[in-house]
Amino acid sequence: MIRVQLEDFDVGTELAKLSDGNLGVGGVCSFVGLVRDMTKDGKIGAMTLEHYPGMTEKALADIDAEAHSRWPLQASLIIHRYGRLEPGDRIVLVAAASAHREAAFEACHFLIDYLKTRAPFWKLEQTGTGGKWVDARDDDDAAARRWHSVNKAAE
Amino acid sequence: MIRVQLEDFDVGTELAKLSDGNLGVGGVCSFVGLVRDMTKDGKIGAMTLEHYPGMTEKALADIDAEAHSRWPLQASLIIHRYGRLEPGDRIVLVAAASAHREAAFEACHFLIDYLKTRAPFWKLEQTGTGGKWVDARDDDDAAARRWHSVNKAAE
Amino acid sequence: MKALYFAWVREKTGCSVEDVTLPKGVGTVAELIEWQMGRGGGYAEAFGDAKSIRVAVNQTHVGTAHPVADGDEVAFFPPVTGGTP
Amino acid sequence: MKALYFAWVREKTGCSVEDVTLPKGVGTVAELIEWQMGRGGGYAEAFGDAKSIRVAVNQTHVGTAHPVADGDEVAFFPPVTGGTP
Repeated sequence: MIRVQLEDFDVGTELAKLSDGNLGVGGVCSFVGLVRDMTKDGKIGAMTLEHYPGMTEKALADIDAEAHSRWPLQASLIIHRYGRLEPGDRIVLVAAASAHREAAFEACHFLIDYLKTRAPFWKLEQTGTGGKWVDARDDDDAAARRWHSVNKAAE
Repeated sequence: MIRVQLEDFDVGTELAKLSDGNLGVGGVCSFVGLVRDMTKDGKIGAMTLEHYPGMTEKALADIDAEAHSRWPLQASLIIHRYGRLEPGDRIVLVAAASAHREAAFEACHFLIDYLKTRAPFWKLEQTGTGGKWVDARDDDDAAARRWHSVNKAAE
Repeated sequence: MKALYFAWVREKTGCSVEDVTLPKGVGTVAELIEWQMGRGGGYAEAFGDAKSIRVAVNQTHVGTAHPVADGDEVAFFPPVTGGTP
Repeated sequence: MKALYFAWVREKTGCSVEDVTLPKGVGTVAELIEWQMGRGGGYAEAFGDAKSIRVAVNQTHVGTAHPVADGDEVAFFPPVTGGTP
């Protein structure tokens, strides 16, 4: 399941939905991304996340489908917010539910790594001196690339 | 933070506590373990988790401290239940909060792998034909061993 | 063809969405970028560092050799920065 | 010495906790296990497959060469199976 929204989300509720009514789920791995008050360029007050409506949903659905093709998942979830966010606010939630924990961990890690290089979101940080578009990080590309050689996890 | 308890826990509340008031947290990785209705030996109705009060808390605190010594964590959490549990019930929650996602993922994975081979819990499954103590799995030992060679994650 | 601009590409061109009639001889993403540079002003600035521009045709990431045609939705934007640390 | 038994070790011995006076010549975990086997009945059965028994002295996992002394808390149990799939 994928969602792109302005509003915050309730992590407990969302994770519970992944296993509700499915007694074959042994584990749910999740990752919540938060706005920090500090980046490598200094303190930030808030940020605005711009995205590409339409393509965002398509890209997230593709990433989600790719995870299901690689690991034996019972359910998965990507929720990504856009708009103005302040330090401490939740940005993103990704989660994967599987019978076994290895698949849940790997798929969840894959979801966030791929999302960072494929989903059309751009961060504008409000610093003391105005707004600054965040540069993409080389290590994010490297993190996503490492999954190219991973075929299918052992259960 | 570690807790050993009979009662269920609220995943959303527990995860929110890990970053509350700490604007340096960029990500929280968590894993929730659930009782399945099926094991390799067949369908189960419920299970009872026995533990060693005193040593359990000590073992979990040691595992938690080890995670903090290996990764730059802002906070971490282990909650493990004992007593009677039914399929679909939550058994365990582990989580790690860090400035960067790699450390959060690796530390969270480490917590659950180590817990499975070091924390004194034993599962008695109620099957159609009575109770059966669950055997330890070789691949759990292997999963824990792999961390012996991991020194400290790149941030 | 519908052209979309995001983040600092949008700020530099001063435009979010526009209808573009593909000029003669422009049949690929690379040729379209070259044409955008030739428009001068904010466009020249936005497309001056072509290596920093990513392109999606009909909402799919593509390389510079990808064809473009009337009726396509072509988006120009910087490398993406969603997610989290 | 205080002896504790868990899971199927507890079920076979029929005992959760007991006070044990260390017999002469028993100074290590290995010697203690051997002595337990010699007690017969459920103890012989529980400790018959010594490879399946794990031991903690004063709430820390130890190997069979570890010393035991009066005043120790010594726990016997199967390999642990907490957590989740």
